[in-house]
Amino acid sequence: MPHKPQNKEIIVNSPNIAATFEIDFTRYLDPAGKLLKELPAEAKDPATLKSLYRGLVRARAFDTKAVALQRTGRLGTYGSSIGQEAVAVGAASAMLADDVLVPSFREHGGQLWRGATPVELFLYWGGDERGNSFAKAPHDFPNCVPVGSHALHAAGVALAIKLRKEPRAVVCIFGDGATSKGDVYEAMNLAGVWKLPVVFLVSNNQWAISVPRSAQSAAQTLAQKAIAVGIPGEQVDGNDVIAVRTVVGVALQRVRKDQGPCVIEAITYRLGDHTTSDDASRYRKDTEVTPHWQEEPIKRLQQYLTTAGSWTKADEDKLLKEINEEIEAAAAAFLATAPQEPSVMFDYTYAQLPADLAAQKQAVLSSLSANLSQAAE
Amino acid sequence: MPHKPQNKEIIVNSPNIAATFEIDFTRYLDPAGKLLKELPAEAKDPATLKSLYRGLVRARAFDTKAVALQRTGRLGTYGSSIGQEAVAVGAASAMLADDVLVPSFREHGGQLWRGATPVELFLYWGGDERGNSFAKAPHDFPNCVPVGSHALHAAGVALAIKLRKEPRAVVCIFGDGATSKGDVYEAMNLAGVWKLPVVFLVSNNQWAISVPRSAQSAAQTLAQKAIAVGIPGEQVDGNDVIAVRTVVGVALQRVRKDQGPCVIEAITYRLGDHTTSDDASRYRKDTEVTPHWQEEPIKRLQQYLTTAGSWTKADEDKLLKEINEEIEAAAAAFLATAPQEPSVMFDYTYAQLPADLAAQKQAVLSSLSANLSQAAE
Amino acid sequence: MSETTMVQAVSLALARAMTEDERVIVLGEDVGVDGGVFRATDGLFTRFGADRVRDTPLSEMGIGGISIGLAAGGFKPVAEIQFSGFIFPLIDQINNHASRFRNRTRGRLQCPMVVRAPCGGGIHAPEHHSESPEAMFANIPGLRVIVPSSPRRAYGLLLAAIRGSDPVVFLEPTKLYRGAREEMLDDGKDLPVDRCFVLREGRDVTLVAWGAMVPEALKTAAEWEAKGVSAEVIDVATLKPLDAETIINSVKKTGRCVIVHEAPLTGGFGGEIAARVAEGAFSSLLAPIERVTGYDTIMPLLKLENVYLPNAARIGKAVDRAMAYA
Amino acid sequence: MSETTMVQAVSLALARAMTEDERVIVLGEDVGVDGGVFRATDGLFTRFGADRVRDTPLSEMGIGGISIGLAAGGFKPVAEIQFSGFIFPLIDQINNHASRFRNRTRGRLQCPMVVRAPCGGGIHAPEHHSESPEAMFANIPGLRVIVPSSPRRAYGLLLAAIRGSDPVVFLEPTKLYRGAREEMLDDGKDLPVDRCFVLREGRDVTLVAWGAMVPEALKTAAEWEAKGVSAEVIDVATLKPLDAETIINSVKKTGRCVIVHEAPLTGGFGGEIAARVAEGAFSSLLAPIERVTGYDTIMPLLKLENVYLPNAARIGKAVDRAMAYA
Ligand SMILES: Cc1ncc(C[n+]2csc(CCOP(=O)(O)OP(=O)(O)O)c2C)c(N)n1
Ligand SMILES: Cc1ncc(C[n+]2csc(CCOP(=O)(O)OP(=O)(O)O)c2C)c(N)n1
Ligand SMILES: [Mg+2]
Ligand SMILES: [Mg+2]
Repeated sequence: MPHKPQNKEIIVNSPNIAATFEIDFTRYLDPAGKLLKELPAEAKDPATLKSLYRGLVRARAFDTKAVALQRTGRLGTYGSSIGQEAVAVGAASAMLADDVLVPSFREHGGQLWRGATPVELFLYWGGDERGNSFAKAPHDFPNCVPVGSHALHAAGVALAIKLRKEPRAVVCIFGDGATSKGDVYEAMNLAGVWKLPVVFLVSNNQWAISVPRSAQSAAQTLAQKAIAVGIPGEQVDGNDVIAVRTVVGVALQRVRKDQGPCVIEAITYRLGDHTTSDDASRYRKDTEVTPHWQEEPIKRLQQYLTTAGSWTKADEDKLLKEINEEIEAAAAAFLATAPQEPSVMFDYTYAQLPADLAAQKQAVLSSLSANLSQAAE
Repeated sequence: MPHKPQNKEIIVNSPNIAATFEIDFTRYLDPAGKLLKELPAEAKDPATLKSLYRGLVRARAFDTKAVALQRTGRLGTYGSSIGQEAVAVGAASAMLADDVLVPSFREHGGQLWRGATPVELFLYWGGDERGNSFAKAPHDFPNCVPVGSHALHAAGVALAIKLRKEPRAVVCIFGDGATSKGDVYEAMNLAGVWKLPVVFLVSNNQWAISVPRSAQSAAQTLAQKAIAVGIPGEQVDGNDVIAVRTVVGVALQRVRKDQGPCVIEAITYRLGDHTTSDDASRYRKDTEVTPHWQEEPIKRLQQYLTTAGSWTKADEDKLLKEINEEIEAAAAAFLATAPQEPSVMFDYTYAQLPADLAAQKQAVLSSLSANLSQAAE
Repeated sequence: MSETTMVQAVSLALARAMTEDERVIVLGEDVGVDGGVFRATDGLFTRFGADRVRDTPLSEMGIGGISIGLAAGGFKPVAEIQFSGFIFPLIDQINNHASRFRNRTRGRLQCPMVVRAPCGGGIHAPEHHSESPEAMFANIPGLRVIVPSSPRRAYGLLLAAIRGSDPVVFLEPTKLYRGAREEMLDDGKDLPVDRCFVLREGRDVTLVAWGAMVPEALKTAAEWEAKGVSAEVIDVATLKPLDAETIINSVKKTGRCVIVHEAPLTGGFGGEIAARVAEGAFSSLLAPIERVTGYDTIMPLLKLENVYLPNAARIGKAVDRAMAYA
Repeated sequence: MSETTMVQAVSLALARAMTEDERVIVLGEDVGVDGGVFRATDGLFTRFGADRVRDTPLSEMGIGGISIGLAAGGFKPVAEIQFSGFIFPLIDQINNHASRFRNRTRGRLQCPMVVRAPCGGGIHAPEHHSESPEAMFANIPGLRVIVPSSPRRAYGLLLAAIRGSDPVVFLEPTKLYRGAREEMLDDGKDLPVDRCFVLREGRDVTLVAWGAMVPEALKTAAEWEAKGVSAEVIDVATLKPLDAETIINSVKKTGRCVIVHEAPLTGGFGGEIAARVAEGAFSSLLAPIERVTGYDTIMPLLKLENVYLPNAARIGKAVDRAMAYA
């Protein structure tokens, strides 16, 4: 029995055409913040839009501070999300607390929205494993550095949720580059055939370090990766946080009703360097970047809110002050965090410390205390 | 600049639809061998059709003998291609000598067509590396047992061909199961974005050991794997050797003109066990299998040829006799082949035998001669 | 009581684990209705249903990565990889994720999963079906690597592997699936997964082996007994974390050590054991440590398989060399 | 003459190889216009064009498998893997194919390819960027595994790796990319890829190391000289196939051996070397062989990186233990 297609394919009854497919694109706000069609019901309340705005601004403030900390040697290599904050923030805003976010490494805005603290994120990027403890987002997965490898974890935790028949969902975010990887494909295929409660959200920022989107795949859209695995795929304007929230929200409703996974391609743009180790001027021209500043998500929503009469200069000043204070306080708390005991590196390797490893730990402990007493001399 | 789509996608000018796609299906002969539409020019000559018929019959005779040899302990585990001979034979018949066949492990008919000898194939399946020497098909790759991993080699050798600007093509064949693997996806994606001269031919025999096609993927067709990577994908009746030859032939013409790769899904059916180690009755019913005997490729072509007046009982008897003699002679030659020197296992490990390995080889040689002299005592 | 083969012992352990803990999920290619190509999951599908005995698409990376997500999501996946040669696409997931989840989240997320795969030669299987990849996993911190050598140990070690909370690679020698059989009880008793097993005591030489080489070592020990050489035989069983102490103590007593494995010599796990013994039993060694292993060549196709694989005779020669050393 | 860094030496070798043999193709992520994230391919794109200096999609398995097809198709691919943690998706292709093509076709198809990847810690890189995966490749027959430790050796060894006909995994310690510099000539001279290098002669102890641990060993040797201990320092350079002879001969002379690597102890390649030395220099050893290595833990994030990594002081303590043994 052939598998029943989940997609909105049209099965054409001609003997020569086995199937046809199409890919939708959604956007509410144009780059200037002008409304293109009626807002969806969930986005009509100005309070909702203001909280989204706050999420975007908070993400950018975090990024800005993180880059500053890196430049002064207090953080390791850092990947800013400047210009693409609406993807993770929009998705996170559509999720419930019990859902699971399985991020790449550029979803700071979404992580913060869901309860990871700025101190935790600073700790992680500062090279301290305690940053992944996520006390207030305990279901969420830590950042995943090996590109795309987490898509399978998302499918796996979705299977766990499905087996327990919980009405929860998983959102997995990765970049345009990641869509070229076989593990991402296998994850989508498994999710499709097992109808897993997971949304694969492609944050297509047009670049994978120096490799442009056009050099990743001949596919005209990345949403159509979905067609290969028989699940719905669609595009959304990734700089329109309302559109992202709406499209992800609709997908999550389907997912929670066990109606199967999907792929959403959010079209955005990486305004900054790939990371603090990167120098994008080596491979892309300013003239390419500049126009994209006209499309970025924060100004877009701000303009809409302002035009709609929901946002004033005073609101803006108050928000910036609040958020700057929060982030500065977090940075200070991060810098003041007492270092981990070095020997902690042994403690989580196995559920119980094996004899072999206990001996190695002992060696570290005694050499550290030797160093300490040397230093004390 | 967005990549120009290679596919026959229709870019719809609605702001909400980014792209649409369709999948074609080709067949000339119905299961009873009745012609459904005019034969393509290249297939009109009865001599061509007779040679295709010969290729199918030869494949089946080889399979039959191989299974018999396995049953009597003279071959290792063997995977017969019974019922799906038309896929590899049809593809091979569309290729030129200088092209490259990159097969899985069930393409005996195609390998024989291209010049691998039955003795070589028996040697390989009998556990002797010399079976991969392919004196008369020197470009062809050996069988690939790790499912799907060869798709990347096909893309790689296609890149080699493209870099040298040769008018050659690569045909890579794998099963429905293989399409679930990430390496196959990565190969298709690389071939797409680099426009490599390779045809990916899916031999969809509906089963991957005990796992049915419907459990591999929610995709409605396997041809649509192509859409994910922006290349053309189409289906063909894989039990209609004329259709396979034609569709692969057209694709190879495109490929040789550097017009890019494609995916062709050939729909066929595995009439036998997965391999001689398998017992398909554990997982599929005879009632499923039986109707497929009405669709198998050899009888189909035979009926067409007979009806068309191009084939007689005498032709059939003569062909069977010839082929049986060839295969029996090959089996005898295989069984009479002198074994390899055991120490040969060292000789091809590195381009030059490293000192370390030379010592190990010496140990084997002396222990073998010790055994010999013991045996002689 | 009738005898149980090793593959049956594996089935029994899986069924027992699934019965006692409903978080245990078996997944892999053909593990469902077909019962696994070696029949290790035979009967489980009927007993526990398609949700818990799950046929996967042909997708080894997927099996690895999905298992990690399942484990972090509260289940205890036991994944089957069909043959040893197809375990390599999992290494990325095992090395970069499974072994690290607990550490990188400081204990918040764990990864209790078992990857079972056949290993080793001796059954005239096709290309890529007879390799011994244990060394590839032996340098991955956070992982347990286990190779059973008998039905009882397969049963007890697999139960412990599943009951534990660490990611485990569990390699089952195909040659022993039906080649090893013994009387055993399905009593739910597990065996320690941080311990070597001394299978036979001896005075003159310690034979250290795992998997299908254990019966060969025992055979040598029995035969050499007649020649007046008393061999102690140790089944390493859990390669990682390694119970070096048991091995070292044995060599301190015997003064000689022969290590046996099927994988190629160079970079094989025998090197690690030799290093530990050379260090730990330094002043007790009466002869250089011998390693009897596969050669540093590609595993040959079946015609030359038996030239490649170590056996009791080759082990015996190494024993002779060790005994003759002066 | 000005000094050349190791990453510049790598560039020079690549440019030289591409100039002398047009079959040489460089491919990998960001190797083109960007010149590689470490700048190892800097300038090549301009000189040799997009066909021969090829940016790939983000597809490590793909890079591995395509290189095999390219090599079998008559080219000599030199693939760059961006960071050590992302080499694992290639293992399937390297183990199941690259290392076997020649053997399984009895010489008809070959696979002359080089996979370059950074390795090791010490530059405060992100998660998964500081590992030392050499042991995973060391048990694969048919492969060469090379780890250079200086600009000159990086140059000569890489040239030889590319000129040869075997598949090679070439691991470049990130710490040395800019941390190691010396005067050198771009003279096209290659170095043997089956030989260890004795960098310093000594009488009392042999320090065996590779990659970024070589400078540490040299540092220990220099410092301990002042304490009256004369250390011989060997750069293994080519781990596989291993030139055990040079190491064994050294230990026969010194009687003591300290092996140093960054990778975790258990299952690390140090075990292999210790095993060879323990066997080959059995009667010359005056003290147990010491291994100074990374711990059997996950490589910590950057804050604890330097606690994890071996250094001259830790090597010195091992030397002291070896010298004190009686
Ligand atoms: C498997 C793997 N290969 C290479 C890298 C190095 N790397 C880090 S980010 C990156 C580009 C990722 O591009 P994309 O998926 O588009 O995400 P983006 O960085 O644009 O957010 C690369 C190549 C990696 N982290 N993982
Ligand atoms: C990577 C890998 N996994 C598992 C196997 C074991 N195996 C051999 S053939 C096969 C099924 C292949 O199915 P399909 O791709 O449809 O090809 P078919 O056998 O039907 O021709 C499996 C699982 C393998 N050879 N390689
Ligand atoms: Mg990107
Ligand atoms: Mg199939």
